[in-house]
Amino acid sequence: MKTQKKNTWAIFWAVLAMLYFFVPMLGTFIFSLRMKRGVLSFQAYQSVLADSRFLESFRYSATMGIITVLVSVLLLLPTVYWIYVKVPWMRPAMDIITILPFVVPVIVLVFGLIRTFGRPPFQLTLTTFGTDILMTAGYVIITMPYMYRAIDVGMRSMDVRTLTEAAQSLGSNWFQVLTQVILPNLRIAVLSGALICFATVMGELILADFLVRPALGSYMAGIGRSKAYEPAALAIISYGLTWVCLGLIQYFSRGSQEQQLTGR
Amino acid sequence: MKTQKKNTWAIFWAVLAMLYFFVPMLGTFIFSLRMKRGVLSFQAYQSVLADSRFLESFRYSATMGIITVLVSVLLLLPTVYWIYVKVPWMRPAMDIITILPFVVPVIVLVFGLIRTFGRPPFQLTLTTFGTDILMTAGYVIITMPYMYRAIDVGMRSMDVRTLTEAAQSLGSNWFQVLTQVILPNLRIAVLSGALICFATVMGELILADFLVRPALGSYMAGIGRSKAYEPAALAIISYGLTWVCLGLIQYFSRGSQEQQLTGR
Amino acid sequence: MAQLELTNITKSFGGTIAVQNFNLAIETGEFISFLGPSGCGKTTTLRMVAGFEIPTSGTVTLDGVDLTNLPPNKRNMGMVFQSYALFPNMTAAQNVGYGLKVAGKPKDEIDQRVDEMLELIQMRDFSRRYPNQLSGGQQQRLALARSLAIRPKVLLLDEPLSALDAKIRLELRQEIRRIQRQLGITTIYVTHDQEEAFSLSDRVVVMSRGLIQQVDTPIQIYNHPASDFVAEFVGHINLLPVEVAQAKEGLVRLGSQLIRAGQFEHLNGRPVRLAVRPEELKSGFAEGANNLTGKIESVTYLGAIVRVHVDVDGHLVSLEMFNERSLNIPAVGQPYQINFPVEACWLTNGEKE
Amino acid sequence: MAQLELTNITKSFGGTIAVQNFNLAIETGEFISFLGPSGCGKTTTLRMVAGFEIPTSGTVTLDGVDLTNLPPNKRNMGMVFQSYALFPNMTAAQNVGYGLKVAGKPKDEIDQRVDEMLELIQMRDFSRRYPNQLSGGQQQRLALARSLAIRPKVLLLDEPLSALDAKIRLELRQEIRRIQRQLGITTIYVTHDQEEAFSLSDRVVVMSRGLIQQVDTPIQIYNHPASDFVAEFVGHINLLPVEVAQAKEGLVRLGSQLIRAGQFEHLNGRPVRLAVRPEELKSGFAEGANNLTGKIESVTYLGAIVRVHVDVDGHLVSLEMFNERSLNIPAVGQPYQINFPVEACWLTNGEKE
Repeated sequence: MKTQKKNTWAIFWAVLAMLYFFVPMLGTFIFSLRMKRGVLSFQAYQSVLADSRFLESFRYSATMGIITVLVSVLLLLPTVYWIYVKVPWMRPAMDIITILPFVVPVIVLVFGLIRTFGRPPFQLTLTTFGTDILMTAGYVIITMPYMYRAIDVGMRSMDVRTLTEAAQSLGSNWFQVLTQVILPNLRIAVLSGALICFATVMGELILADFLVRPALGSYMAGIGRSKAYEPAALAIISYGLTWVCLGLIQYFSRGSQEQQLTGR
Repeated sequence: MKTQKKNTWAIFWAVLAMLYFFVPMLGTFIFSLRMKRGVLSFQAYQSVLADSRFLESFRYSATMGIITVLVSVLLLLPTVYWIYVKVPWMRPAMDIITILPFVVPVIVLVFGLIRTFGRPPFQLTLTTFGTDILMTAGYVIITMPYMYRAIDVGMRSMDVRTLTEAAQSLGSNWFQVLTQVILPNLRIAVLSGALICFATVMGELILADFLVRPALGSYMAGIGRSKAYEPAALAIISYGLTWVCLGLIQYFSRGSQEQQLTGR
Repeated sequence: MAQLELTNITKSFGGTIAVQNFNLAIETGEFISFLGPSGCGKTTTLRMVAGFEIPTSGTVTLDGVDLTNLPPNKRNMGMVFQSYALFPNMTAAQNVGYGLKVAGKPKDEIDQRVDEMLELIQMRDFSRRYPNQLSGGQQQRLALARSLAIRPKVLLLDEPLSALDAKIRLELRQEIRRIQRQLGITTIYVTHDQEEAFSLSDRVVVMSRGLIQQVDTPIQIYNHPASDFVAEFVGHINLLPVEVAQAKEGLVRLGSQLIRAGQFEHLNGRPVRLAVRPEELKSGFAEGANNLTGKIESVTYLGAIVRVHVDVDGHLVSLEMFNERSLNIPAVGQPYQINFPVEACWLTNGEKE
Repeated sequence: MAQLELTNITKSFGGTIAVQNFNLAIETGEFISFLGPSGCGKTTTLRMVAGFEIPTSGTVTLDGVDLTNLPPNKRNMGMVFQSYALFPNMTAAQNVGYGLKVAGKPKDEIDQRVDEMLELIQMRDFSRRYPNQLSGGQQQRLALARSLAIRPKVLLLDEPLSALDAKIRLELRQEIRRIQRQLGITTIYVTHDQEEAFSLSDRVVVMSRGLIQQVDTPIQIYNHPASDFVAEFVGHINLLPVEVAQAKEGLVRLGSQLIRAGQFEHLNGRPVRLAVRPEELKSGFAEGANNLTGKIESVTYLGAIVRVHVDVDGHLVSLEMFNERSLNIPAVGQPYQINFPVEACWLTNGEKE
C-alpha cells in the first residue's frame, strides 16, 4: 500500500511536469514546423534566423547579459565573502535585501530608474551609452537574487571562515585568499549563478521596452503579437538554449562532486 | 587601517542601496505630488484610486495572487516534505527542476501555454474561466522557485526526518505528522514564500498581456505608456505595499526566533 | 518465552549488507546495549525494531506477535534520538503529552500523566518552557519522558548521550538506569561508548560489520572476549607475538623469555599471539606467576591511570596502574620486572589486523 | 627568557569577558595544553596567539618581539583546526606546499620540502589525492604537515582530534607527540579532553570561565589540584561532607567515623569537605591508614575498572579498582571495609557547586 502511494505521487508529478514542460514544447515544436502549408519544414526557423533584427537583438542581449554577469560577480563575490568572514550576523539582513528585487515589481523599478536617472542631474537616457548603463544597472538588480543565492549556497557548502584562517596562517593576504582558495572552490556556484543571470537577461522584456533598446525579449514579444509561426520557432530555439545551459550546469556540478567537494 | 577598509565597504554599499532604492523612490514620490502645477498635492493618487479599471485590476490580481499561493502551498508542501523524508537523494534534482522557471523566459512559457492549451483538445482560452485556470497555472510555475526555496529553507532549518520519526513512534500517522508537527514549524517559511509569490503575481505583466486578462501589471504598464503622474503614484503605492509585506515577514520571523526555533 | 525476539534479521541497502543474520531474544525488563564502531549495523538493527526500516528478511516479534511489517506508529515503542527531536512548537508539557493526545486520551488523563512524567525526570518547574529554552541535558530528559508517557512496551535509545558534555552524560546515564529500573521497562540502548554500555546493561551485544560478535554480560565480554575484535574494541589489550616453546607444558616464548599460557594444541604451528590486559600486569617478581624482565620505554600520566610501556626483548608491553601516592616508577631506560597471573592471559591465532 | 610570552591578556566580546588577565611564559620546545570545559576561553586565547583575535588589553611577544597587533599572515605560526580546513581544490602535495608557494619559494625547494613533510607523516603515496579522497585521520595528518611546512616558530592546535574516532584519536595523538619531539617545536594544544592534555603535555593550563585555574605538570595537577574546580574537572573525586571533630589532632568525622586529615585550622567552623580520589581507596583494613566501614551500595563494571559505591553512614563513597581475575567483591548490601592513606586526602572549604 505504501509503495502504491509513492507511485501515485510520482505519477502525479510526472504528469504535471509533462503537461507544463514537455507537452507545450512538443506542441510548439510541431506547430513551428508547419509554416509551409501541408508539409513539415524548418522554414519558420530560416525566416527567424534571416531576420537582421533577430541577430541584432540577440547580439545586443547577449552582450548585456555578459556585462551584467561580470558586474554582478565583481560586486557580489567580495561582498558575500566579506559578510561570511567578518560580519556573519548580517546574513539574515542580506537575505531580506536580496529578496527586494523579487518583491518590487520590475515595472516599478523601471519607473523609478527612468524618473530619477532620466532627468537632471543624471540625464542618462539622453545617450545610447547612458541608457545601456541604466539597462545594466537594472539587470544587475533584477538578477541579484539569483547570483546572491548561488554564491551563498556555494559559500555555505564550505567552511569559508576556517579556510580563510588556514590560508592566512600560511601567509596569504586577503587577495590571495580570495583568488587562490575561495574562488576556485566556488567555480560551480558562480557558473550556475551566471547561467541563470544570463538566461534572465536574454528573456527580459519590460526594461528594454521602456528604455527603448533592441533587446531579444522585446523582439520576441513584438513578433509574438504580429506573426504566427516565427514565435513558435523562437520559443523552441530559446528552449534549446535553456537546456544547453542546464546541461552545462549539470556537467560541471558532476565534475565537482567527483573531484572536489570535501567529503564529510 | 582595517577599520577604515570596513567603513569604505559599508559606505560603498550604503551609497549603492541609496542610489538604487531610495533616490528613485524619493524622486518618484516628489514627482507624483506635482500633478497640480505649482503645488504639491495627492491629486495623482486620487486620480488613480478613482479609476475603476485600477480597482478592478487590483481586485483581479489580488484574487489570482491568493489562489496562486494556495495552489502552490498545497502542491509543494507535501511534495517537498515527501522528498525530505523519503527520497532525500532527489533534492539536487528538485533544485534543478525548480530553477527551470527562472531559466525559461516567461514569454516562452506563455507561447507554449497558449499554443498547447488554447487549441483542441483543451481550448481553455475560449472562456474567461478557462483562461483564468491557465493564468493560475502560469503563475504557479513562475512563482514555484520562490515558494520551493522558502519551504526548502524552512525544512532545512529543522531535522524533518527525525521529527517525523519521533512523531510516528508516538503514534502519529502521516497526516498528523504533517499538520501537527511539520506545518506549525514551517509557518514563517510558508508565510514569507507566500508574500513573495503574491507580490510577484501583483507585478506580473506578460502573462496577463498575452492572455488578455485585466491584471494590475498590464494596467500599470498601460498607464505608464499613456500618462505622466499617475504611474508615479502607482509606483509609490506599490512600493508601500512591498514594504508592508517585508515588514510582515520581518515581524513574524522575529516572533519565531523568540519562541520557537530549536536552540542548538 | 522472551518478550522481544529478533530472528534471522538481515538488512541490505542496494547491495550493501548492513545487518546479517541477527538473532536475539530479550526478556521483559532487560537492559540490552548494542555496542560497536560506527557502521557496524547497530543503529540499523534498532531502527528495524522501531519500524523505521523493514528487514530484507527475518522477523521481529513482541509478546509472540509478529510486527515485522507493522508501521512505527502501531508498534507502541518509545524512541529517544541523539538529536532529542523535541517538537520546537510545543512546550515541555505539550511535548510529553503529544503521544497521549494523538491516542485521543481525555484531557484530564493527559494532564495527570504529563505531571507524573515531569515529576519522574524532576522537571515539573519547566513544564511551560519551549525546548530551545532548555539545556541539552534537560531536552534529552524531556525526550525520555515523552517516549515513556505512552507506556511503551519497549524503550529504544539511539546514542542518546552523544551530543552532551562529559559531566552531564554521566549524570544522565545514571538517571536513565534509575528510571529504567523503577519502571522495569525492556530497553535497547545503542552506543559506541564501551563504558556507557557496560555500566548500564544487563547484557551487551558487540557488533562489527553487520555481524554479532558476542552477546553476554559486561564482565564476561571483558574477561572472556569471543574474538580478537572484541578483545581489542573493548578496553585495551596487549597482543604480543610469541613462539611456541613447549606445546605439552603450554609454554610460549616472548623474545627469549618463557611464558606459561595453558593449552594451545589447536594453534600449534600457526602464528600465535599472547593476549593480556594491561591492568593485569604488576611490577616486581611474583611466585607462581609469569615473570618478565625489560626496560622502561615511556611513562605517561593519563590522570587516575599511569600507563607504562616496557620493552621486553624488543616487544613493547603496556602496563596500567593507578596514580597512587605510594607509586614509585623507575626512570625511562631503567630495568623493570613485571609479572602477571597465568590465568589472566590467553593465546589467539591471528595476525594483527 | 621564554620564547612566547602572554602578558595580562584580556579579551571581551561586546561586554562579555572571554579571557581575563591571562599570563603565561612558554619555553622553546615546550608542549603546553589549554584544558577546560567549553566556553572557558581556551580557544579564544589560542586565536589571540594566532592573530585571529586582537586582545582587548595585554601583549603577546615572540622571541622578545611584540606581535599583539600583527595580522596572522605575518606571524609565522602553524595552525591546525578541528575541521582540518584543507583546501578542497588542491591535492595533498599542493596543500602542503601552499604556504611555501605564497612565500614565493622556488619550485625545487617547494617540491623537496613537500616530499620531506609527506615522509614525516608517512603519506608519500597519497600526494596526488584530493582531501575528499582521504580518511579523517589522513586529512588531519596532512593539515599538520601543511602547517609545519613553512617552518613555523610555534605550532597551534585547536582540538585537532575531536572530529575523529577513538582508535584513530589515540594513534594520531602519539604521532603528534612524536613529530613535536622530533622537530622540537614549541606547541600549544587546546582540548577539553583531560587524557589528551595529560598524555601529550609538558605543562597543562587548566582554565574555567576565562580564568587560569592552575598551570603545572600533569601529575602535579592531578595530585595537587589548586581548587575544587580543578579537582572535579580532572578525573573523578569523592567530596564528602565531614564535621570537624578535633581540630588540634586534625580529626574529622564522616557520619560517626573518624578520619585523620592533617591540619585544617584555616577551615575551622566553616562547611568542610574531604577530598579523596576513588582509586586511592582500598578494600580491607590497613594499619596506620584511615579505615571506614560501610555497606556495598552498587558495583558497576566499566571495563578495565570496576566502580564500587559504598554507603558509609549515609554517605556514598566511590572506589575504583582494576577488573582483575583475583577480584572478589561482596554482593550488594554486604558490609565492606575500606581504607586510604592519610596523605591521599585533603580538606576543602566549599559547598558543592
